[in-house]
Parts: sequence; structure tokens; C-alpha cells
Amino acid sequence: MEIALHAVATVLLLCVLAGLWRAARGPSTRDRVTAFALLGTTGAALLVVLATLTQTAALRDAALVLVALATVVVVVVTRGTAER
Amino acid sequence: MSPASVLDVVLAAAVLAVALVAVLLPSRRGAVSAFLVLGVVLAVLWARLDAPDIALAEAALGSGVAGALLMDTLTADPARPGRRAGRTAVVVGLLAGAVALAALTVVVRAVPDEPSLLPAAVAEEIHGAGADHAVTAVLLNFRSLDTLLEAAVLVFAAAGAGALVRTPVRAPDPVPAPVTALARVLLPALVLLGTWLLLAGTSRPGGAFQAGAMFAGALVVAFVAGARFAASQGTAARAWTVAGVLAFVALAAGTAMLGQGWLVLDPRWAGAAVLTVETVLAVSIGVGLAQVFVANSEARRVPS
Amino acid sequence: MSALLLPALVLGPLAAGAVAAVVPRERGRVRAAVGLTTAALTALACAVVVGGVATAPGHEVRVALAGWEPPLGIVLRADAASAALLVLTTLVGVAVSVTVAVRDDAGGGPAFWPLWLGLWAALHGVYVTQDLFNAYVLLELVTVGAVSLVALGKGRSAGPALRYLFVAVVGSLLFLLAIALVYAEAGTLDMSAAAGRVAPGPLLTAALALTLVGMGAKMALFPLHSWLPVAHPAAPAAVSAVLSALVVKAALVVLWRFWVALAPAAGGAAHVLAVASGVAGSAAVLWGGLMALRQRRLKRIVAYSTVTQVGYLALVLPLMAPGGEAARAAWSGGLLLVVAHGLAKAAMFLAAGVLTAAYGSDHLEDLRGAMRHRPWVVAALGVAGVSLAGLPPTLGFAAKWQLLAAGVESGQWWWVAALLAGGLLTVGYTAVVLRAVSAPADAGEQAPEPPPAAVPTVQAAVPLALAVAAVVLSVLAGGLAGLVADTAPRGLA
Amino acid sequence: MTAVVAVADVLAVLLLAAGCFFVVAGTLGLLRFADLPTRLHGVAKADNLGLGFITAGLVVHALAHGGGIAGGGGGAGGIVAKLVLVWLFALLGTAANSHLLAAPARPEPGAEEKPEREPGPGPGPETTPEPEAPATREAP
Repeated sequence: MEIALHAVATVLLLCVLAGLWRAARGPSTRDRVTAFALLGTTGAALLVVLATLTQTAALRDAALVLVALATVVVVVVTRGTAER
Repeated sequence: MSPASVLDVVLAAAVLAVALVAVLLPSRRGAVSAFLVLGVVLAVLWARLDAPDIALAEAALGSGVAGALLMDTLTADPARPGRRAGRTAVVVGLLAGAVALAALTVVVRAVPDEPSLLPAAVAEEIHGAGADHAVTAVLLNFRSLDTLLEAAVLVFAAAGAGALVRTPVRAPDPVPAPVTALARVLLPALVLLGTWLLLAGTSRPGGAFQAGAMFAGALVVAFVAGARFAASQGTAARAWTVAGVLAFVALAAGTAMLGQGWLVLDPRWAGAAVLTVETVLAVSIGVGLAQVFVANSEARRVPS
Repeated sequence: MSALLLPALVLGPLAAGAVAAVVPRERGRVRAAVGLTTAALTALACAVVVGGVATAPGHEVRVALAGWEPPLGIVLRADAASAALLVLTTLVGVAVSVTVAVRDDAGGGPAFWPLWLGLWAALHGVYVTQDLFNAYVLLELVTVGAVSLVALGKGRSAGPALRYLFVAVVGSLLFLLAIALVYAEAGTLDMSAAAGRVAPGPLLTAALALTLVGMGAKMALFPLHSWLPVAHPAAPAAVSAVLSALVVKAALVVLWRFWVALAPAAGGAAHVLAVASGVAGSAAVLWGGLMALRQRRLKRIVAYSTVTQVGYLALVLPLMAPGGEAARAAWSGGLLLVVAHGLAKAAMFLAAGVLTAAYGSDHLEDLRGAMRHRPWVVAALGVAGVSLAGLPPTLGFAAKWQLLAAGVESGQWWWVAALLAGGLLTVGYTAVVLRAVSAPADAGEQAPEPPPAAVPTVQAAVPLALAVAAVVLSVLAGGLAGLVADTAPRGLA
Repeated sequence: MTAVVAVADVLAVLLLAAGCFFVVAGTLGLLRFADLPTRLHGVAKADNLGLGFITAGLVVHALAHGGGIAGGGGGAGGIVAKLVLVWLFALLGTAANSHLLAAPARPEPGAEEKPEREPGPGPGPETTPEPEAPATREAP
């Protein structure tokens, strides 16, 4: 079971790295933020997996925080680009 | 190689890769986006290093509130050509980085294996400290002066940011319907999450700073959705921002005058004192961070 | 009593700053009233604490906060060195508060008060803290206050403020890394406790080097000084006074305390780093002096003069190294120089502020005739310049005499040469300023003497009071030096 | 290990594997699809499904193994509740995000957002837009 969880964590981490490519490259700000929203979800998945793996309940809180604040970032950014 | 070490190697490589992209990318927006990704990866790194408190703080402040602030600054700014670092600068930077890394490796390898005095001392004294969670006990009791001063840093940063905005906060632009709808759901959710983190802080990772970040997120969403109350520059907002520091100082002065000594918490009411100070601090931190966001947002709108 | 008041020196101004932040900005008079009241109470509390230090056995007042002794808790400790710094800060602080209360333009508007009071609290904390991490947090508070204050300047002050912020934050981070290294080895954050638990090795060497570079950047030590001559002209007059007289000293005090506690354990590596500090300091003395001679704006001259004086203060590290009498002389001379420079530089910047306000410019050409119209302000500039150059009968003379004695005592002639050269350069740029302001209006050009605008008398009197304090205190210099020397370090031997 | 736990473990692994598959699919979509709406489409649907499967796998794991040492909020029940909450938050967030991000991409007369370009001084990845350029780093 532990092997499976480690493998899942590694795959998710590689997905985060792949998302970095889109975040860094764009081309539009919305593309970057789309990538960041994806990373919020993937990062949350990663944190809940780690929470089970290391039996640390607080990491599930961290996952919640990540998902919630990623949404805040999206709201802020879409306002910013709508203004122009 | 065990699955755990594969994960760790990939994680270390990921942190390095994301950091390098964030530094070397010539496009400012790309660099900031990479910096946000760095926040996510760092949160995972702290989780892996068995430091859930910091993972939580990184998720809340590093990629959450700081992300909102940075992205807001960049998106309202006209896209300017990023400055591309010269080839020489990159080479010199990489060389310097390599030398610094080598030096740091030498230094870190010299760290003795013997455990520090402190964990044992904390474990011994934590009964009666007012919190079961070691980090909270250290922050609100053993080293409470540090926490007080950290809160003061935020107060004066908010005061400084506010001082640079020379016009009153403007009326909100028309807000698209989905934002209003989302705000109705997101706002209570964020407040609830912050409250949970605040209450959880006495017994497990959480506490005033993480909760404050949630409250700040809620206020930012309210501001974006057109509300102009606490997050604006009114006297009430400033009063909330300084309330945490003033409550902390009042506690300190009170204990000094009662003859126990500055900030000495009696085990009988230490728990109540810690929770009260944390609650006021969390609200203060939330309003203070939101004020910095609003000041930044308004400063840009002033035609200069 | 003084033990009870020691934490109040930090928490009092802090709370007052928070209160001032709540007062609406339109009510500038109320903010000023809060500020002046706080200044008066702080001066009173400082007097009590300094008196307590002078009378206490071992000349020290110590408080363990929250009732926890190290390694768990944080200790505040005021010794004779802290007392000297508290005296300086009180004098400059009251002078600056009065100046801004009379005319808030000098401080950049009502936003000055909360930031200044918070900064004042943090400075007090830096002088008395015994804890490494606490020192880091206090330095952060100093940085936030100082950077925001610089940004209050008229015109394009945001750029210089941002530049200062970047340098200061990088300096803090280097110091934080040093703290982490010391903690990793010693297992405690208390400076005196850590001193007994570290051994020579790469770890301690790295910690000392990181602190030297980090604090060097924050105190504008050559070659990391370039933010300072940019920040000063941008900042309001009173802020420049605080920045030069007190803020750069905060980083210096942290460097000295760290060095005194931990360098003796590092052996030869600390010697090498001390010499590096001395070389940077000597270069700063020469470079700052030459640059000051070339400037045509009063504030830039005074700013480069700070670069020079910080160079002197960096010389204290190698002068202390041999230990014994030399270390005592270097330590007390260094502290006296901090006080002397603080008073002189505050007087100069406040005087420059008055002249700028009166003539609408700080270009030397525009200040012609100032000697005749503003004799007391020019007198303040002159006396402060004499103290900076280290000529009798000023505190600056007493301080430099001690440093020279330390150099001669330990046979380190090369540092003595730097000290003397710096003195000559200081005389040079002070003469340039005095010559410019005493030039008659019709010298060369036919332009009429610029009519000075009215400036409150109180504001014009404050710089002179500070300059006179530098002379009066020189009478007490002997006793002060003796008191301070008791806290002298043991050297690196 | 009892038979029930063994079955539960197999189920959990299957669910986790399915989750990984969808997350990888979503990421590939983000990298390879041609424009913003299609990318959003891939991310919003596949990624949430992936998170759902992973959450389900962890729920099964928690039910089979109990709360462990640090269940927080009462053993397996607390864990399951928190996991479900994470997923619900993600669903809500993604729905709103996609709506906000896609809004200007819908054809509206006269209001078409062009990808803002940051003109770099020289040739580089920023100045040679190639929406379908092959990904250099890809998930396996």
C-alpha cells in the first residue's frame, strides 16, 4: 500500500512540474492562471496523499487551504484582466 | 532505490527546477506564475520534511495571499517587455550559486548530530503553557515577544502601504455576476476554514497566522466583489489592524502590573489568554493583509 | 524599577505607534500629540533604565520575558553599552519628534508618526535583546519602519525606498541563515549561552561571515553602500536624520554583539574576517570622503559622510581583535563614536532640512548667504562637522582618540592611517559646505541673494541643541568610556 | 491482514490508479490542447475526476485501516469528512474558475481577448508563440 501511495505522489508531482511549463509559457495570463488552478487541484491531491502516507491530519487542512486560496487568486486575476 | 527516496529525489529536483524557472524566465508574468507554482511545491516539501505547520503556512501565505497580491499587481500593469538577463549575468549567477551551494554543503555537513536542547525543554514545560501543540506554545507563551513583534511588522507594513495611497478608495467597478455568486459561497467557506484553523491551533498545526490568511482571503474576495467596508481605508479597518498588537501589549502590561512579570501567563488561565490573543491576532492579521492588498490595488489606479 | 521598565521601552512606543495609526490622517495634530507624549514618556523611562544600569551591581539590568529563562525564553538585558545607545536614541528621538511636531513637512506628513514610533520601539529592542532570533525580528521591524519612512519623501522616493528594501531584506536573510547555523550547533538562540557551545569550524566561520556581509549591507558598509546616498536625498529631512543617526547603528549593534559573543570561539577565521572588515572600512573612509568632496548638494554630502563614518565603525572589529587594553579602548571608542556620529549626523540632517525648507533647495549654490540669515543653523552644521572630523573639544574627538589609542596599543598602524586620512577628508568637505553658505550673495554672479522663507524658530534651534550636546557630552566622555569599557569583549586571542 | 482489508487495499490501489490516469490526462490536455477553452475543458473535467478517484481511494484506505495515530476529529470518520470536503471545495472552485477564465473566450461582438504578448528583445520561447509546441517536460 505504501508503495502505491508513494507512486501516486510521484506521478502527481510530475504533473505539477508539467503544469509549470504552461504556467511559465502562457501565452496569455489566463493560460497561466488555468495552469495554476490545475496545480491547486493537483497539489491538494498530493497533500492528501501525503497526509495518509505520513498520518498527518494537518496536511488535509493544507489541501483545503490550497484549493480555497487558488480560487481567490483566480477571482483576483480575472478581475484584473477584465479591467483592461 | 525505495519508492520513498524516488519521491524525495523528484521533489528536490522539482523545487530546484521551479526556482530556476522563476528566476531565469525573462517574462515577468511567467516568472510570477512560476513563483506561485514554487509555493505549491514548497508546501509539499515542508509536508515531506514533517513540518505540517510550515506546509500550512506556505499554502496559505506563500502561494495564497502573496499569490493574489503579486498577480493583482501584474495583471493590472500593462505588459512590459521583461528584462532578459545577459548571458554573462546568467553564467556568473550560476557560478556564484554553485560556489555558494558547495560552501553551504560543507557547512551543513559540519552540523553536529546531537539533538538540540529545546525540544526536550518544550516537552517538559508544555503543561500549563496554555496550548498542547508545541509550536503554539512556543509562539504564544515561551517566545511570545517574537510573535508580538511579528504582528507589529504587519501593522507597520500596512500603515506604510496605506500612507503611500494618497487618494481615497474608489467606488467599485461593475462586478460580473459569477463573481458575486462565487463570493457568496467562498466568503463563508473561507471564514469557516479560518475559524477551524484558529481553534485547531491549540492542539495541532494551525493558529493565528494561517487563520489570518484565510480571513484576508475572504476580505479580498469581498473587496473584489464590490464590498467597500472593512477592507477599505476607514478608521475601523485601521483599528482592527492594530487590535492584535494592542491586545498583546495590554496582556503584557497587565501581567507586569499584577506583579507576575511581563507576559507571564498563569497556568490557570494561560489557555484562555492564549486563545483570546490568537483570536484577536488572527482577525488583525486578516484585516492587515487585506489592507495591504487594497492599498496596492488602489495605488495602481491613481493616474500619475 | 528599571527591570520593570526595560520591556516598556519596547512595548510602550510600539503601542503608541499602533494608536497613532488609528487616528485619521486628517487629524495630524492629534497624531503629533500622541508622538510628543510618547517621546516625553520614553525619555523618562530611558532615564530610569540608564540610572538603573549605572547603579546596578555589575552595571546590568536583566529581564527574562514571560517568566522563561533561556533556552526556552527570551532575555532582555541592558548593560553600559545599551545605556549609551539609549541616551543617543533619546536625544535624537526627542529632537526629531519636536522637529516634526512643529512642522510635519519635515517628516513627510502625518503618516510619519506611527512608522516612527514603531521604528523607535524596535531600535530600543535591538539595543537590549540577548536573543538571536529576537534580534532578527526587531531588525525586520526597523527595516519596515525605515523603508516606509523613506518612501514618504516628496517626488520620486519610491524607487530609492524599494532599492533600500531589497538590500535590507537580503541582509536580513543572510543574518537569518547565520542564526540557523549557530542554532544548529549550539541548540540555543541566547547569545551568551550559545557562546559557550560553539567550536571553531566551517559552521561558525560561515555564521560570522554571513553576519558581517548581511549587517554590512544594512549599515551601508563599502562596497554595499550604494543604496544610502540614493535614499537620503529622497527621504524627508527628519527621516534622513533617523536613518543615519540610528537605523544604520541598529545593524551595527547587532553585528558587534554577535561578534563579541561568538567570534572569540572561532579562532583564526575570525581574525581574517575582522581584517576584511577593516579593509572594507578603510576603503569606505577614503571613498566616502572623496565622494563627499565632489557633491554639490548638501544632503548628498552628508550622506556620503555617513558612508565614511560607517567605515570607522567597521575598523572596530580588527582593533578589538588583540584583546586586552586595545580591545577595551576600541570597544569604548567605537561606542563613543556611535554616539558622537549619531548626534552630529542628526544635527546635520536636521540643519540641512531647515536650510532646504528656507531656500527651497539643497544645492550649495542656492544656499549662498545662509551664514548671514540663518547663523544658528550654520553654526550647528559647523560644530557637527568639527565633531565628525574628530577635533577637540567634541565627543568625536574623545571617540577617535580611543580608537587611535587602540591602534597604537596593538601596533596596527595601518588602521591608524585610515583614521587620520578620514579626519582630513571630513575637515575638507565640512569646509566646502561652510565656504558655500558663507559666500556673499554677489560673489561672481549678479543674482540677488535668495530670500529665505520663514522657518519656525524651534525647528532651527533643534540642530544646534544636538550639536551642543556633542560638545557637552565630551566632558563626560572619560567616565562614559570607563563605564562602557567594563562590558568590553575579550578579543579574539 | 484479514481478507476484507486485503480486498479494500486492492480497491484503494485501483481507485488511486484511476485517479492518476485522469490527472495525467488533464495535465496532458493543459499542455497539448490548442487554445484556452479546450485546455480549460481538459483541466476542469479530467482533473476533478482524478481528484475524486484519489479521494475515494484514500477514503477506502482510511475506512480499512482506521484513523491511524493522528486522525484528528475522531478516527476514520474525521478523515473521510475532510477528504470529501477537499473534493467538494475543488469541484466548487473549478466550476467557478472555469467560468471566470472562459468568460472572455466566448464569442462576443467586438470583445475578443487577444493573448497579451510580452515582447522580448530577442528570440526566445516568449517571442515565438507556438501553441502546439511539443512539451519538453511531460508526465509519464
